[in-house]
Amino acid sequence: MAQLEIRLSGFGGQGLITAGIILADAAIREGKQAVQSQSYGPEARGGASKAEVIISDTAIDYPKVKEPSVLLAMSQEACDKYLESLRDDGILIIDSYYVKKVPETRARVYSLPITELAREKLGKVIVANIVALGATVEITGAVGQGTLEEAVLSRVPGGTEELNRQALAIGFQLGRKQLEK
Amino acid sequence: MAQLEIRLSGFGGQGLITAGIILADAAIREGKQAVQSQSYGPEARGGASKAEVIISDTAIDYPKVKEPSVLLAMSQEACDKYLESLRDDGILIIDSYYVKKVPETRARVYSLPITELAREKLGKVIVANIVALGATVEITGAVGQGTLEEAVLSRVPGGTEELNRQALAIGFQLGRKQLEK
Amino acid sequence: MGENERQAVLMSGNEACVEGALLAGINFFAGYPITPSTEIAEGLAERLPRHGGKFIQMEDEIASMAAVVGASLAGAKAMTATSGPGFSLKQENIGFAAMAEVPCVVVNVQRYGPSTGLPTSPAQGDIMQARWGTHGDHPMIALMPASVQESLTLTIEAFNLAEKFRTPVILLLDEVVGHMREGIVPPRKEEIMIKKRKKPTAPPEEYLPYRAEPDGVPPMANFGDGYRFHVTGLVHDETGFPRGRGSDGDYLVRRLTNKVKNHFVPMVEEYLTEDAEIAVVACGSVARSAKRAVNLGREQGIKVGLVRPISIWPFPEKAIKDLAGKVRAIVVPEMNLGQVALEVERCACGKAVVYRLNRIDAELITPDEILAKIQEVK
Amino acid sequence: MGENERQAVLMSGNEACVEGALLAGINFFAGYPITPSTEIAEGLAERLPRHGGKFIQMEDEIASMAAVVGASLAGAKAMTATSGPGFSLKQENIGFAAMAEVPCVVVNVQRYGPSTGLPTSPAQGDIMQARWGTHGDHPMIALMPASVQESLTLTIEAFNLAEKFRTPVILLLDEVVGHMREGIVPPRKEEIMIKKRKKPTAPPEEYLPYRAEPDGVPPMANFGDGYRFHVTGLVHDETGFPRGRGSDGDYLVRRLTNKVKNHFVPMVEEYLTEDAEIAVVACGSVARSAKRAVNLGREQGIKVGLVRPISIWPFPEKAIKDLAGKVRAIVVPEMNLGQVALEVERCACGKAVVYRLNRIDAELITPDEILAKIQEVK
Amino acid sequence: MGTGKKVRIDVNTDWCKGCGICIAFCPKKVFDPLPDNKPKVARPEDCIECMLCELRCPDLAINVGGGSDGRK
Amino acid sequence: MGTGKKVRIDVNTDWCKGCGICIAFCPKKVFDPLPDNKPKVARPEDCIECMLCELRCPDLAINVGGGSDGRK
Amino acid sequence: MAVKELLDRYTRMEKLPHIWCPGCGHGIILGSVLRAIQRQNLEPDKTTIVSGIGCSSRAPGYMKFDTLHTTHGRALAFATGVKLARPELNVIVLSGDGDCAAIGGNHLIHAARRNINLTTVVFNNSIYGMTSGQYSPLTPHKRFATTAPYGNVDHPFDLCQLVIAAGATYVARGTAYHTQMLIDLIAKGIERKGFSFIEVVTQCPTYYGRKNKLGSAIDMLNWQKEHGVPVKAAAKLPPEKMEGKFVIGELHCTQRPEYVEEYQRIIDRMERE
Amino acid sequence: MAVKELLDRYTRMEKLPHIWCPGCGHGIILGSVLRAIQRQNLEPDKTTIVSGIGCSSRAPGYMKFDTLHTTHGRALAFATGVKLARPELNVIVLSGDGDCAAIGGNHLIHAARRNINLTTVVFNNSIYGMTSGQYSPLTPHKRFATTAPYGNVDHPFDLCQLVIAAGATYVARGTAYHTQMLIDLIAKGIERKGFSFIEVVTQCPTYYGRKNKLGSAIDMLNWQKEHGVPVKAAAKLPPEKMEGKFVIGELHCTQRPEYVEEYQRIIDRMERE
Ligand SMILES: Cc1ncc(C[n+]2csc(CCOP(=O)(O)OP(=O)(O)O)c2C)c(N)n1
Ligand SMILES: Cc1ncc(C[n+]2csc(CCOP(=O)(O)OP(=O)(O)O)c2C)c(N)n1
Ligand code: SF4
Ligand code: SF4
Ligand code: SF4
Ligand code: SF4
Ligand code: SF4
Ligand code: SF4
Ligand SMILES: [Mg+2]
Ligand SMILES: [Mg+2]
Repeated sequence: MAQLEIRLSGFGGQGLITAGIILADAAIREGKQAVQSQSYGPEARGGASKAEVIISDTAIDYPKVKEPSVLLAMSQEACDKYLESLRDDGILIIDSYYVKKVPETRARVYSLPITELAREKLGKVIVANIVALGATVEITGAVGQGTLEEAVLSRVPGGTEELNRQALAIGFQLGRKQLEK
Repeated sequence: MAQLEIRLSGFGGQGLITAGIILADAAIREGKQAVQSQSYGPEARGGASKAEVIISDTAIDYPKVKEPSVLLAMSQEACDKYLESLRDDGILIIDSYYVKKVPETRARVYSLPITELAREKLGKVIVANIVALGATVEITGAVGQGTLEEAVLSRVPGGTEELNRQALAIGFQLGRKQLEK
Repeated sequence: MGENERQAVLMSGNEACVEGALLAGINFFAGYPITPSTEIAEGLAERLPRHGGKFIQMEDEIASMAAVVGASLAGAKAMTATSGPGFSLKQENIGFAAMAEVPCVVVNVQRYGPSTGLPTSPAQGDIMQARWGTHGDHPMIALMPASVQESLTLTIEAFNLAEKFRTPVILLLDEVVGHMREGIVPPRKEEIMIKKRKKPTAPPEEYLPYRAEPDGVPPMANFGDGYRFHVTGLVHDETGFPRGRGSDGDYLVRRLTNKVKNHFVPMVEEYLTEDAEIAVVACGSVARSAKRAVNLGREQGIKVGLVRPISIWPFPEKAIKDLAGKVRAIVVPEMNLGQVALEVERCACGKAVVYRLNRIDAELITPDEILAKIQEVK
Repeated sequence: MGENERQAVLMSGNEACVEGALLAGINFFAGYPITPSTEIAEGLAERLPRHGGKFIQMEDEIASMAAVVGASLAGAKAMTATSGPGFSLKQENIGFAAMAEVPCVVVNVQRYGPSTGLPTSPAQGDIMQARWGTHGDHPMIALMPASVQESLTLTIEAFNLAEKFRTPVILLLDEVVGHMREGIVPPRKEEIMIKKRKKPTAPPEEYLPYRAEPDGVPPMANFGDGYRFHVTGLVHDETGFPRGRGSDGDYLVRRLTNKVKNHFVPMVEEYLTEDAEIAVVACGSVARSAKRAVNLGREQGIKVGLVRPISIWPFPEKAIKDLAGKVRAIVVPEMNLGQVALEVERCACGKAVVYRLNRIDAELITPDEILAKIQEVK
Repeated sequence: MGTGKKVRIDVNTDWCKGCGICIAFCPKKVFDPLPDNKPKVARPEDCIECMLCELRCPDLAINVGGGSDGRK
Repeated sequence: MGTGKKVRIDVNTDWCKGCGICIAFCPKKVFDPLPDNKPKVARPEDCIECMLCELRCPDLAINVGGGSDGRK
Repeated sequence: MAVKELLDRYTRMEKLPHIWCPGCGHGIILGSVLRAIQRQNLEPDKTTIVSGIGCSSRAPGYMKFDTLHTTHGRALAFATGVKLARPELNVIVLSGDGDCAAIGGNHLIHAARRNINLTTVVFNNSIYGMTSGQYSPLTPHKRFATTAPYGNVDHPFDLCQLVIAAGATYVARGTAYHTQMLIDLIAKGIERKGFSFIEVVTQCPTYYGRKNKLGSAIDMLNWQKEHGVPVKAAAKLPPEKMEGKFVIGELHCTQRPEYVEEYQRIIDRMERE
Repeated sequence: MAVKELLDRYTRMEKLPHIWCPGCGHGIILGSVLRAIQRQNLEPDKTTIVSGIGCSSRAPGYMKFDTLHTTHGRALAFATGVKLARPELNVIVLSGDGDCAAIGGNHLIHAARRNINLTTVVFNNSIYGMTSGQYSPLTPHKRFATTAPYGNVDHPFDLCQLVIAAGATYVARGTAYHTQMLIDLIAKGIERKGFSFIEVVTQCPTYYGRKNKLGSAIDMLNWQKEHGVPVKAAAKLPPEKMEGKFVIGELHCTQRPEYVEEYQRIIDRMERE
């Protein structure tokens, strides 16, 4: 793998920056190079939110993601805003709960009921980011499932491990189903 | 006259800076060029005090006095410190009340009882600076008596005009006597 | 000034600054005492109320700078004065004034630094700070008078430039100029060109407080005039409101820089440079010694001239570049460890050799020293 | 750090700065929150008491800087962290630390300015301010990390340099480096060279607190160790006391400047410059883009190299002068309107043509832009 | 209590952020929460026009008693 | 009323600046002013060792009651 | 008056909705300030609102007057310049607890000492909201903040007492909950000549609330309701019953020469001379 | 103890005589501080004196301890660093009315709020002496100064009341005239744990005296004698009799947790964990 560039986007409060950190952490655990960065809005809260991760086998110089090959969009606004930058051969993963209008694109699109499942199966919208992460990793193979779980468990608040493990499992499953299609 | 450089020195509180300003003012009134400057001690009060005046018919560039042709010394310390800088063909005027030890010099020396006269004749040591100014001007011809008086009267606190006029007269007289010698 | 005779008057550089400010139409001063600038505050404390203006001694220099900006927004011609330590403290709000485009004059009577240094002694150590003291890219205009007369005229000019460019202007005196007294002829009111900030011609509904005209400067309404506009130190667009966009920053900060860079005419005194083979570049009081040294050099047959940046910022690049193309050597005497020299070296671009002459023992560099250097590089 | 495995850890530049400080032996931090530096204060608020150290949030940045100097005099390894507006406010007391020779580390995580600017956006607009922000001539050391790993190692280095030279050292992060996360391998305690200030060997009666040794640096006693010495921001002689003499100032300020100038070894990364015909000079996060551009250029057969000043102040004059003698063109990309370029132009001295590449729209300059410039000047 | 007559209460749902303050502190329980926690004017006839909801709405999103022709 | 015995009062004339405070506030009028306004210990026998002159001398120029062997 | 008219007359509607978090008390205070301005019938063209930096300090951006968003902590110093230069303007300063009591503390006490005719409203949410939750000089002892991970070591100011001691002539404390009282207090502050100071206890559910497990904005308003005791009631309560509570209402109201007028007197005297 | 011993033990005699003007009260206060230090038997090697900038702030230079002459107004902030970094040191701050109450006002109230164990002595001569006579925040209304040529428009702080309101646990006021009382007050300030503050009313004959025609240093001391009313006496006087006078003695003495100790408690807790 040369350099995998992933953008996780949505709105503030969805935990996308945490997701980005966990993803980069997992990559590091596998001995890869990784850079994670994020955008801060003018008020650093509310509004759009964006986390970016670059995973590579070699040193990463320029640390920003310009044309991601993977875009996760967890809000309509984010989807509309960032789709343009996605590579033509890229992968778009959208949360069908928020993104109703799937724009036209040459990328492969996976529309997943991420938030819906988090709510339905776990009763906690708050872990939608972990569900998304599981699905994304499953679909892209960015990192291994094991290291991702390690990274998740080391970064979530004490006492929420089980919840997050379940969220991750749901995510993996969601991804797998898509791949099987 | 090319450029006349005068240094008035003594200790803080003797009014030497005022004297310097008055002298420069008088020169200006005569249409000459003049620059007045002073040294501030680290605390701007107490200790040594020094005012310098350059009078010239043409523009004055470098505004500081390095080798004065006239040195007024109203304290022993000032005399000892600044004599060295006086030009060999210069004029040294000392207040005999404070400067007891007249150092050797090739300059012409005038030892005058400035403070003594101010105290004796006017009962006010505070106008010794004006007495000194009168004597200095009389001896050096730096400016005219009339303009000097104008300058003095325009710069002293209201109500002290007469006192200062008298002090000036005493100074003139003191100078004249010396010249007559 | 009252009287109208053309009789020269003896005053100090600091006093002349007060006179200049009054002639320029100052009506607000906020300050905090500090040697060797205090006489400016004291002079205005006495004079301003006689002219219907206001003087206030604030709790510190930060507050003084803030009050000046506030007063200017309310329509006043406002000034503050300080020295080294106070100048450091004012930097944040000087940056605000630059960003929000609030005209004002900041006098810094340079004293010996760093830190408390030698409070009553001269130096020219704040030249680079005048340009770069506040954070971020920003425009800066700074003027350095070399005489008492110029202290007066450049104070007026500082107000004019501030009003013209809607930006803080720094008057960079040094202690020598601030404290020495010379005879000067104050101009008559009617002889002075007074520049006032452009007022909006649009009605309030249409007023865009940060929409620049071709000269790069937006017209400025006063608070209280019915325009009800917003002023902020955040990056803002033409409406004056922040939108948090980098593109607004790009547009704004470039405009701020360019309005000065493209429209400010650098002020330089050239003396005997026409046929010069050696040049001295000097500012403020040191330029006086330099002029004397040049004269002495000429007497000795040395083809030497003087370039005196009167406006030190923006740096008179062109004048120095031209000079470097003409002379063999440039001597840069300064009462610091080499600040103007940095820019001279840059602009000389290898075309002329730059020699530094630095004195930091609290004494004005003498003509003899400069002459010696001229002879050395001859 | 606790664990000793060589497993890389993911952390941000700000977090790495915290780790570096702890490894360097910090035991005092005073600060005031400001984006984008706040995580450093937050990290140390949590970590310091666990190491027996002290964290205090002061009432403002001025007080933070003051407390840091006070703590250092009492023997602590002390640091503060801030961004643009706070950096402006700290300047007066940074100058005090330079003058009184008090070791300390000042972190400035640069954000978009001037003024409040764009608080969460990157820029490199405080480079000149880091050198010239305080009044008067003074020495200054400033380091600019380009990666999270370097944020850690240069924080340690900043403490070492501060202790070695008895002077404030500035760690000039930019928001990109401060906020991005990378995997880094924190060194083991025993792998790190820790420099401590020289202690006096003389007994208290003979101690001259400002008598420098041949390296220009005087040994430093702690308050409370029985030396009973005097510290002031006034010009002082070797005893530490002021005498109001210009000659003391001359000696002192030259010594302060020279101890750094003559003994500091500039830190520069050179990459593929050996045979280069074109060079890029870039710092901080921009240097990452530059490295990529250089690699891309090489792929296209362009002989291009990179010089990255790690210590931006004192400016690595020699490296740039040598470079200018070697290459035809120098490209200087910066997230400002041209600050490093000024020094590069000066040092190039006309020998190489200097091209500026400036971006101030709050985005990191991309490798493509730099490559395009390289191709343009090729 | 209330006036019996329906008071006009306008909620600007574009501005409302669903904090629930109006709902919680209405003395007459005039509002019911919608799924997004924004208020539904459920019992306008109970409103006593105490204005508390309007005064306490952090988003200036509630208007009680009609426009400028309101009685207050 | 004084101890009758002469109290040793030392004035450091090098430090004394002649402010006259000691002279003015000595309850026993022990000092007389010299021409330069510095104090002359004129009536040491009247001294009651109240120490006020020592405490109030702004120049730390007065020592009452001998050196460290003093009784205070 | 209904909010619609208030919005029309005094706000920059195109800037709304504001940036504040759901349930943030700053919006309630903003509404109260506008209502007080309306109550006092201030001429909008002659009214200037000045703030520093912080979530609270964003308020002026929404208000249709001349508005000045300055540097952190310095609002009162800027406002002093505005007022002195143009005394006919009504100048209102909006500030946060950090802005006003931390970095801006000196300007606060000096403005109070001068008794300059400004009205200052402090949005006291006991935290630095804008920078995401550090303790402020008004964060209670032992409470948590990002920079007080082990509980706050500092003790807070009683800011009203401080400002009274500094010389302010009108000092009051309100809460976001007691909105009607708050409007009265601000209105009176505007009415009074001299330095008027109104501290408003308010909620930051996002940082202060979350860090200290204080529940929702509603819970925090309820806390204000239960812990804010009106002056008169407080006077009757024994000290132990006031433990942990705070007094609200008008705390201080007196008269002293106002700064700008005093200065004007000098100008007038000069003119007569 | 006789002054000779005091000088030997606690002063840098080679620096004396000091730079202050004849009759300047700063010397009296310096003597009183030294005597209080002696009374409390502070270990000289463990005592640090910190000052800002001003005539008064020159005092530490004459004192044989670790001495720190900082920037204008910032002494308390530097001292906070010294004390926190090395709590076993006795830290005494000497400051002027300008240094402490003008530019340094914020550090003063925050140090008081934290109740950090420092002793602060303010040399209040009602003027900026060092810079030759501008008004300070403690210059009385209508008095003259170089920047108040028409009489001071400002009203002064009651600095002791301000510091009490800010949270100091020991606050007292003395004068240069009442030297014995002054030594007692400073000694007690040192003894007390927490933030101790002693304002000393003193004379600057050179600027404040001259500008306001108050006569010699002796006249000014007499004024202090006649206008400084001890706390107990003041309590008995009707308000009209206190007009123009000021209270001297111990004004406030209470107990609250001290900052450095509180912080140490956290460190100790961490270690136990
Ligand atoms: C000089 C300076 N220091 C620090 C900051 C960062 N800063 C911005 S807002 C703020 C605190 C705001 O707290 P507060 O005033 O209580 O307002 P709130 O956000 O809580 O309403 C700080 C520290 C700054 N902008 N400028
Ligand atoms: C930042 C800064 N501002 C101003 C000054 C100038 N300054 C030095 S001392 C002083 C005032 C001193 O007054 P005070 O503290 O009352 O001491 P005093 O001289 O009266 O004893 C001032 C304004 C300075 N040194 N630094
Ligand atoms: S109080 Fe306002 S913002 Fe909150 S839920 Fe009700 S209408 Fe919406
Ligand atoms: S006005 Fe009062 S009663 Fe009516 S809805 Fe609002 S809060 Fe309820
Ligand atoms: S000790 Fe008392 S009585 Fe004796 S000389 Fe001094 S003041 Fe007078
Ligand atoms: S009090 Fe001290 S300084 Fe003053 S006259 Fe007496 S001995 Fe001299
Ligand atoms: S962070 Fe706190 S203060 Fe800021 S807007 Fe959100 S709730 Fe309000
Ligand atoms: S100027 Fe005033 S305060 Fe300063 S030493 Fe002289 S008398 Fe004392
Ligand atoms: Mg707050
Ligand atoms: Mg004073």
